[in-house]
Amino acid sequence: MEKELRLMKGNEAVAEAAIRSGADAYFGYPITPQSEVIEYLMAQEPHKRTGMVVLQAESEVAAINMIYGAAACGKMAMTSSSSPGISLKQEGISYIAGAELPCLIMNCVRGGPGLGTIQPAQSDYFQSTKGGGHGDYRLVVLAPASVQEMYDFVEIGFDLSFKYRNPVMILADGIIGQMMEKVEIGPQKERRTMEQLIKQCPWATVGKPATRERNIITSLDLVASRQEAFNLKLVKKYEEIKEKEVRFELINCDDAEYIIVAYGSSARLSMKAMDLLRAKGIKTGIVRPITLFPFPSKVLFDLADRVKGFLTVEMSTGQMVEDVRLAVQFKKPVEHYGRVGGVIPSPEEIVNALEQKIIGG
Amino acid sequence: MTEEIIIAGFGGQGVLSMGKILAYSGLMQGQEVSWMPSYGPEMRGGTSNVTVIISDERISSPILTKYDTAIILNQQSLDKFECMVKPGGTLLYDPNGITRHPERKDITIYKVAATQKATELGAVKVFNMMVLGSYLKIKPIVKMENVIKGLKKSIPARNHHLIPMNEQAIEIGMKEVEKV
Amino acid sequence: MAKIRGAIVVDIEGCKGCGVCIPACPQSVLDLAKEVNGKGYNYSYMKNPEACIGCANCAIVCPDGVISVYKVKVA
Amino acid sequence: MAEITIKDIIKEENLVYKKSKVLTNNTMSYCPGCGHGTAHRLIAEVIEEMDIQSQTVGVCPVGCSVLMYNFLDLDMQQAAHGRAPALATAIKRLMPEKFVFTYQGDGDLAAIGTAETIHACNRGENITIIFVNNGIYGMTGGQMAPTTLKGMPASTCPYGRDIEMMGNPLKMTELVAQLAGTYYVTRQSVHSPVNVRRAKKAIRQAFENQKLKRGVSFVEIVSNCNSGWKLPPVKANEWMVENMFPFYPLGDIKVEGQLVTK
Repeated sequence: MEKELRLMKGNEAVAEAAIRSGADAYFGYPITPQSEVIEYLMAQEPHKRTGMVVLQAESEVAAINMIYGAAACGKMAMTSSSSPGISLKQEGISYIAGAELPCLIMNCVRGGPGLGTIQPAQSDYFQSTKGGGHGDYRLVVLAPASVQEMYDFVEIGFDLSFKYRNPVMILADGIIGQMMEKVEIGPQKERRTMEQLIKQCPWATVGKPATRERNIITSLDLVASRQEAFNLKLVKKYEEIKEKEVRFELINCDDAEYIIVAYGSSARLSMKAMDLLRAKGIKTGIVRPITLFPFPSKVLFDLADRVKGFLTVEMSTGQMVEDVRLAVQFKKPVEHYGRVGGVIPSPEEIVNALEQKIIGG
Repeated sequence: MTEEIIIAGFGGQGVLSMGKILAYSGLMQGQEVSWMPSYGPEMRGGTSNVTVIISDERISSPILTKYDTAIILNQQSLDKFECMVKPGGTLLYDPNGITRHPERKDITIYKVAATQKATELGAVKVFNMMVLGSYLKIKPIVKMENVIKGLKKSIPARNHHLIPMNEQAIEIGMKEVEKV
Repeated sequence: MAKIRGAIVVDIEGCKGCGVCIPACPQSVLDLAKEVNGKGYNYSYMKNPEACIGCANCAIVCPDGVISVYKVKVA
Repeated sequence: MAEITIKDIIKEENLVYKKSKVLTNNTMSYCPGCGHGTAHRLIAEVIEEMDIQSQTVGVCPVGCSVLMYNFLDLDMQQAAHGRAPALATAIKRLMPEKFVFTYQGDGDLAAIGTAETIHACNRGENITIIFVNNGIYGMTGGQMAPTTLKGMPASTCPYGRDIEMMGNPLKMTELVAQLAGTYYVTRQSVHSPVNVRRAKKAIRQAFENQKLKRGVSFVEIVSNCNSGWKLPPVKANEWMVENMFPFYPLGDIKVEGQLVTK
C-alpha cells in the first residue's frame, strides 16, 4: 500500500493521530496556539468515523476531569491545551497520576508566566518533568521536534500510558503546533471492543458483575503507612520507566567537540546553528532528548568524557540545563542559551552563544 | 537543493494559502517541506507572513532570519524583510502601494503588478496565484504538474472546479513578472 | 380478626445509637439500651416488643442499615 | 393456640426488610444519625431493585462521603473536589448504556464545582446527580457552606451567616431547574419514614430517567449535620424541619422537563 502523505499542522497531526490510533475520547477547551486540535476533530466528526467522543468542555478543569472519568473506565482519552490551560489541569493530572490512570495530554507551550504571550516558548519544562501538580509523581514527557513526531507520539504516548498506567504528556510548543510539514499517515486502528478493554484493563470501572469484586478508582488513602507504600510503588514504576523508556537522537555527535542539547523546536533551530558552526570548522553535535522524563542522562554523562563542553538551547531562562548539569556531573562546562517570552532564538544567536559561552568561556 | 522563502503581506491577500500550495507542491514532488506562519495578534487584520522551506534534505529550523527568496506584498513587509534576503538571493514584489522600492544591489529583484492585473481581470481571489506564478517563473523549483496536485490537496474538494482558474492565474503571473 | 405481629433484629455492633428510629416508630417499641456496644454506643432495642407491627419505619430511617424487620400475620 | 414468641417471628420466611446487598459490610464512617447513610442506603436499594448493579458506575465527591466507595458494592470513581459531573459526563458519553450517578455535598456541588454542575446540567447529560445539602461543611469541621442559612452559625461565621458580609445562601436546585438540560429536579429529605419513602421514589425515578436520554435528573436531599450543627441527631432533624425546610422547601421542582407550578 502506498504511504499516505499529507501536509499538516502539528496540531492537526495530533488530532488525526488520535482518531487513527483508535482513541475513545478527546475532551478539551480552546486556547491559542493549539485550538486547531479540537477544531480539526470537530470538523472530522470522529463520532462518525470511529465512534470517538469529542466534547468541548466548559473549562480546562472540566476537560481534564472528563479525561479522569474516561480513563477510569479504561478508555483511551486525550486532552490538549497550552500553558495557562495546562496549569488549570494540574489538579486533575495529579489525581490521574495518583489513581494510576492512562491518558495523553498535549501541551502546546506558549510564553509565561501568567497570561504571558501566545508565541512559542519552552518554559513549562519544570512543570512537565518535575510534577506540575501536587504530590510525588512524574509524567512521561515526549518532546516532538517535527509534525511527523507530533503524529507518531500520539500512539507511542497512548501505548506508554497504558503500559505503565501513567499519564503521558506530549510537550510541544507554538512552533511545532502551528507549522505544517509532511506527515506520513498510518492506518486507522480499530477502537477496542468492551471485551478487549476489560481484558486490557481489568481495573476499569465499567460496572461490577457478580463475578468480581468492585473496582474503585481513587487516589485517596487516609492511612499514612499505606499511602507511603503507594508512593514507593510509584517510585518503582518511575525507576522502571527510567530504565526502559529513555529516547533521544544524536546528530553528528561522533566527531563532535561541542554538544548542543536541545529538544523540540529548539533542536530544529540548533540544527541550523550546527550547520553554520560546522561550516566554520567548529565540530558541533546535537543531543536531542525525545523523552524529557525519563531524561537521557547517561548519554550525556558518557559524552562528557570526550567533548569540550555543552550548550543547552531552550526557549526558557534555563530549565533543562539543570538536568544536563546533573547528568554531566561537572565533568565539563554546561551553559544555557535561550530567548523567552515568545521570542525565538535565531540560529546565528546560537552560534554566538556557543562561541562565547563555551569555546571562549 | 534547499530553498528558503518568506512570503509576506497583509491579512486577506492569501499569503498563507499561497505558501501552503507551494509547500504542498514540493511535497507532491517528493521533497521535504515546512510551512511556518506568523500567528497570533498580528494575523488579525495586520501583517501576515509565512516561511516556506523546500529541500531535498531534512529541514532544520522552520524559522529563519535569512532567506533565499522574499515575496513581498506590502510596504511594511518590504521594510522588514528586504534586509533579510541572503546576498545573491531573490526579491519578488508587487509594486501596488509601494512608496519606497527595494534598494539592494546584491540581490536580484523582480516585480509583478499582480494586484492591478487581478483587478483588471476581475480575479482578485486568485491574486496570490498570480504571484505564485511569477515566483515559479523565476525559480521553477516545482513542476507545474505538482503545483496542480498541490492545489488539489490544499483546496477543499467542493472548490475543485476553481482549479482551472487558479492555473490560469499562475500562467498570467508567469507572463507578467519582470526583472527590475 | 387477623393481627399483625412484627419484630426487629438490630445489628448491635453496627448501631451508632443515634436514636432516629425511636420517634419513627408508631408503636413506641424502641428505645436505646442502657448497655453499650463495642464502640460505646447505647444501641437501639425493642423495649416493648409486643407492640411491634413490623412496619419497618425504624429500618428505613436507620442511617446505618442495621435493622432487619420480620412480620407475621397471627390468626 | 399458644402465644407467638419473638423467636417465632424472626424467621427467614418472615423477613420484610433488611440491608441491601448493594451495600458492603463496612460500617459507614458517618456520625450517628447522619443522613448520608440513609441516602446511601436508598441508592443501594434502588440499584438492587432495578437489578442494575453490573451496569452502574458511581462518582464520589470530596467531603464526608469521599469514602462512599467503601460502602456501596459498585464500581466507583473518586473525583477531585467539585468535578464529579465532569467525570460522569465522560463515563456516560463513553458508555451510554450504563447508569451513571454522582453523589455530591453542598461544598462539592454548590461551591467549588458550580461550573461543572451548571454545565453538565445545561448540556443535558443523561446522568443522575444526588445532592446532599446540610448547609455546612461537615468533613472539614463545620465551616460555612454556600447553602448555610441566613443567621446560621458555622465555624467560619461563628455569629451566624451575615448576608451583607457573606452573601446569600444558594438555591442550586432551583437554579439547575431553570436549565434546559435538566429533566427532573426534586428536593427531598430522609429524616422520617414518609420522607424516606418519597426520597427513594425520587431516586428511583432519577435512575429510571436515564433510560429516556432526556437529560439530567437531579435529586437534592436536605439533610442534617449533627456534628456541624452541634445538636443530637433527633434534635438536629427537628431543627432541620423548622429551619431548613422553609428556605429549602421539599417537593418536585421540575418534572418531565417542565417546571412545577405551585
